[in-house]
Amino acid sequence: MADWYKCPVCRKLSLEHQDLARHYLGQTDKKHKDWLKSKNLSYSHLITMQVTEFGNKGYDALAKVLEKEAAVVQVDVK
Amino acid sequence: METKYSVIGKPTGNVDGMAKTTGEGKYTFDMYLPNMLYGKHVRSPYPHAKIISIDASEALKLPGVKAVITGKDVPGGKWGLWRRFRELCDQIALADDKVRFIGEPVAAVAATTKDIAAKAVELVKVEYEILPGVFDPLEAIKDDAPLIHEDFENNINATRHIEWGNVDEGFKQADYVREDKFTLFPQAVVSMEVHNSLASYDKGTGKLTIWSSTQSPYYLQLGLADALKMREGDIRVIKPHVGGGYGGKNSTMPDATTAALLSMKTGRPVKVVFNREEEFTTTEHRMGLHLAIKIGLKKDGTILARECKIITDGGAYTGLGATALYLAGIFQTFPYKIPNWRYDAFRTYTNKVWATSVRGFGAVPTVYAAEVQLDRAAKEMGIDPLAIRRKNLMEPGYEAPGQYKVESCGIVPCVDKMAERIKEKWPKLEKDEGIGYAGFAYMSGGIFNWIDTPYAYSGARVQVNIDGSVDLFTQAADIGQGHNTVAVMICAEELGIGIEDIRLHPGDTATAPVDLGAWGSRETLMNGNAIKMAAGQVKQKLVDLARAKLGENIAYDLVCREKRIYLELRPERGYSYYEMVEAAIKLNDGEPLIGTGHYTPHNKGMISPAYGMGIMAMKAKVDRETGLVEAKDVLIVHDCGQVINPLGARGQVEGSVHMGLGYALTEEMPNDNGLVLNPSINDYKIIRQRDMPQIELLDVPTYDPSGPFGAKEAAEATISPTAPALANAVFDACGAEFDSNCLKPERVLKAIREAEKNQKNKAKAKK
Amino acid sequence: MKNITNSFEYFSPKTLEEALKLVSQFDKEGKDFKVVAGGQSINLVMKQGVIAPEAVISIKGLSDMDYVKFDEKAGLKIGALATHRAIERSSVVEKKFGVLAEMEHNLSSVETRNWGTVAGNICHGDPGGDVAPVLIVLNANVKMAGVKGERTVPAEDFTLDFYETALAHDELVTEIQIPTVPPNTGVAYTKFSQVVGDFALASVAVAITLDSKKDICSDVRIGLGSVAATPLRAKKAEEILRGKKITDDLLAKAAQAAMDESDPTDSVDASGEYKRELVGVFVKRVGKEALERAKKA
Amino acid sequence: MKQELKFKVNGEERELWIDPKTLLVEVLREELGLTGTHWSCDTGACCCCTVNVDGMAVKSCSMLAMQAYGREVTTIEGLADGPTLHPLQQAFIDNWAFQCGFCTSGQIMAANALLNENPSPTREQIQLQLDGHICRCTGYNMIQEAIQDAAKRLQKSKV
Repeated sequence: MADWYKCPVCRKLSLEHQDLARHYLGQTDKKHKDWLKSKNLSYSHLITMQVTEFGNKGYDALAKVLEKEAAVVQVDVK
Repeated sequence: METKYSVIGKPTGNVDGMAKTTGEGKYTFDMYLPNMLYGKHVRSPYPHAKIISIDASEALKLPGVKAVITGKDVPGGKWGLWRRFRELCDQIALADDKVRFIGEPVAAVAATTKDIAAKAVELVKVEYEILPGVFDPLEAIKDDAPLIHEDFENNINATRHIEWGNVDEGFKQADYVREDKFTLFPQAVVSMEVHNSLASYDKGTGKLTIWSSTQSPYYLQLGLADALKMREGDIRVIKPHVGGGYGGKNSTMPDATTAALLSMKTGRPVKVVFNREEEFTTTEHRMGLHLAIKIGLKKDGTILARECKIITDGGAYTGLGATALYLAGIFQTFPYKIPNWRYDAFRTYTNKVWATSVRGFGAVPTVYAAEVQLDRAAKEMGIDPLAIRRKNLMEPGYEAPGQYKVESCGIVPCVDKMAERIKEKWPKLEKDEGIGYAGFAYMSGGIFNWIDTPYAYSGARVQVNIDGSVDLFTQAADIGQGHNTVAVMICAEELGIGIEDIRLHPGDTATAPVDLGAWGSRETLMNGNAIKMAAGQVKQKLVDLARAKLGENIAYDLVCREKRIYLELRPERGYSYYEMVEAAIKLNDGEPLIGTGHYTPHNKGMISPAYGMGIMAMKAKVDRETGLVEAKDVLIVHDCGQVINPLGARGQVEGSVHMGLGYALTEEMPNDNGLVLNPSINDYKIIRQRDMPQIELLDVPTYDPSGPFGAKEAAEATISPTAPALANAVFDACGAEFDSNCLKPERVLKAIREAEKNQKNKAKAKK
Repeated sequence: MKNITNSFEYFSPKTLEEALKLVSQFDKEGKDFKVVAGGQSINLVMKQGVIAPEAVISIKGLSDMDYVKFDEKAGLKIGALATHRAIERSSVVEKKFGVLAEMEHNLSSVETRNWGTVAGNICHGDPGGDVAPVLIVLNANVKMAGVKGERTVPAEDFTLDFYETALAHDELVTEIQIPTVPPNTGVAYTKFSQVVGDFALASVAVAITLDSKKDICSDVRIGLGSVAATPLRAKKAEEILRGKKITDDLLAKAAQAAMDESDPTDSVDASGEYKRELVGVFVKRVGKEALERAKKA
Repeated sequence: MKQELKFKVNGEERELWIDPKTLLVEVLREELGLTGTHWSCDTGACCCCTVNVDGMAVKSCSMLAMQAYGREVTTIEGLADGPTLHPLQQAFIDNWAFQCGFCTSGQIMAANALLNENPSPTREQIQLQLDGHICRCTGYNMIQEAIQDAAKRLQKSKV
């Protein structure tokens, strides 16, 4: 059994918050965007950070939020 | 070199030579059918607008006009090449609700002459509601930017994140770290034959035949099936000779869909030919992008980490742009060992014509940045630019975690050969001359299956007739790269006969097995394997028969060579090929000998079964007063596995360098709010004969287990190093640094002055 | 592909008189017509739909006017129908007006030079045309004829504005006249373009005549192309050099003056500012070349 | 209003009635079915459509067909001698001087005009002759080699 983190908007599961953030910023639908807005985050700000600055700044910023917000799901990994 | 082959490896003239040098060979462009109509598009003058209404009544009144169609007449849905991800299938035959770039087709007419068609287009009245547009990727992702496609928030079309090793740790351990930013401009494809299609719909049977200038008959068949809501099998795509593709003819484009729709509506054959301006403004091109790149090295020049970020100007639709995004990252890492690597890529929609696969598919802009940065680092660290490359080269068996594994790999001997040759070739430089290097590698066909085909990636069928002649069927596409010659050579080698014994039937979906078409340097390896397998099946029958007749023990090997089938160790014992074919067919109850072959890569990672690679050196001269750069001389050392046709391989190298030099020196597509500013060959500058340097090509032969006879990619990769080698040569000559491609004289002059200023400031600082 | 979509009546007069008659008749009738020699520029403009004349008069068949003649006294005479290629390959041009042949080598393509005419080129009135700056420094005159008679204008006054020339609607250019190059004269020309055969970003022609001691510049003409609404004569730059011994410094001053005289605009390929710089660079380089040639002349 | 055009194409006298606005390339391709002459750039900038008019290399897209009246036009279809290829054609094949082949007719016809007046051109002379020709495939070097090869073959055949 392992702890997986669940995307607050869709069914995506990830083993790391940063990976979940990466998934999140790759989604282009309105639902994902609206949730970001509700958390006072800007899609464009996060992406601009991620793509114009070095490191994983955009992902890390979102990952921090997801650490609090993403549900933990126990999944049997084979 | 002594070779065990009798056909491959020998310089062989093009099998399409007669067709292409006498004017007898037909391109789609050359085809006219009786009773044919001419189709032409009504195009949007706005980059982003709602279509309120379309009134075709005046156009329809014009004598000779047979039909006008709009988005409402398109029976099918959206289509695209990323069929595995339906949301990325975003292309439409004719804009239905809104237009997304200047020149997007909103309606089309069919008329009895081209002049009437042109006049009719003027008479179609379209009412638009203009919407705000977005033209730069960094603008496109803003929260308040206008949305180009409803379901794509912040106009993000596709993203990629690839990371291996521990990048941050790598940078921490590095003795030297530098960061650079680039903006790379788009490059137009400019095939000499424009996009054009001729469609003929048979009302009686409900089946469609279309001749089209395409790189992939199969992709076109799929795209048309989606657009027209027809079964694939009811659409026959025939690819005549194609006047160039270079990546720009993979997508199903409006020439094909419109010709088909108009033919279905009128019941007459319809031809749609783009003019050159339409070609520049409404067909696909190489992506422009903003890029940030960071490298960390040890004192001795060993690369510890690299990080690269790109955001691309995708244009209004997807095409193969999402694939380009991926390859842009992957091929930037070649041919070097980069233990820690991070890549972020975002593709945005903008209100421009869209970006897709173009020769060097993805790799060209990112390789430019990486190779240019490497030279800046080398200079500051005081390491020779060739030595720093030598230090970091891949070796056979090298693996990039989770991404790719390189089997055959001749890059080390390539660089060593280069170092040796360069000393003899350019012992001394003249004033204002410099030498630049760049490494390169490329795939031998892609493994990714975004097209979502259930078929093998390539197929071939061989039929051997009673007289020993062979009919070879495949959908593999020769678009000028010379694959027809390669296909016939591989078939002849396998059967031990001559190329004159073979008649090739390429590019017809009704008669030949599926092949995914000409992109990603895939035909030699993938179609070559399919052909070898098909021919091999027939060969086996002949060998078995010969063995039985000779009464030999099964342990003895027989070979098919020079039209004989004989014991390898006792060549005098055997039969003629013709004799065996005749006997085999008679034994077969009179059925010709049929062999079928197919190829799909398995267990070869995520990218490609094999990689061609090498190194380029360029000598260039700079005019310090005007900024004019002259590419003087080029040296390339290339590992492309077993070369099938040395003539064809050289031809492809020369062509790649030519197109790469255009990217380096003269080609860009300046755009003003969605308007392409140089949509003609007068204004879009292509390198001419007197501007083209001589190229010396040296070969480092290897054998790749994945390829037919050990063959792999040749030459497409050589476009990628051309621009960075040139920029590095200019850097070597005068210290000028560039943050873009297209080193037009004005840009160069500015960079030279900048460099001179910096040198002065440094000198001052020292005092 | 683009073709000419608008139909027109086509006339192919056999003599100059016939041609002039047609021209004057159409002019009087107010008919929209166009005279075509090789048509290398005009056909393009018609394909683009910029002009759609009712009638086209092809003078390509006026073979009497297809000549390149030279004698010491009268100089070089280029008939209206002489092609670029005829100039490029004329031995007398090569010997006596080498700069003309040099200019032709880089003018568009052999195909254009084979069919297009020198006179047609200047009649198009393109400020980026290759021919005009060279004609200007060679002190050429353009002879024109109408039903009322003939007249001659200096090449430097022939182009009035973008695509506008001194040629009246009912006239035809009949001949380009270039006087024999004076002794001790050197002429040079450079077209700066990004790819060979392309239109110029800037072009510079310079003719320098030295005094009998080959020391002092007794006369000088500087012609510029692509850097203003018309081909230009840089008279202020010439003034700096005339009557002086030409040194690098002096040439640099002249180059600065020529830069000030030019008035280039931004285009897709380069800014006006950069084109102005090119004028400076090439007035120096071409001036130096012309000076060397004058010394050897 | 159609007008009569009489001219010689590949050795044959031709008479046809055309709209005088018709370009030579249109007459060749669409009226006479000589589709070996291609058409590519629309602005007279690529020389893909080059044919020989009275032996000269000329762009058939930049010339009114009526201007060919009474003249002799040779297209790529008129170059081979029956089934025997012209040395230029054979040399283009043997030297891999084309790839997609779309610009090839124009290249060969320009080279033909060159070799007719200069039987052994230097590389520079070839470049000068062919500078107007855009090829997106070959990078030109192999075209130049083919033309030099053809020149040698032609000279041999004359001896």
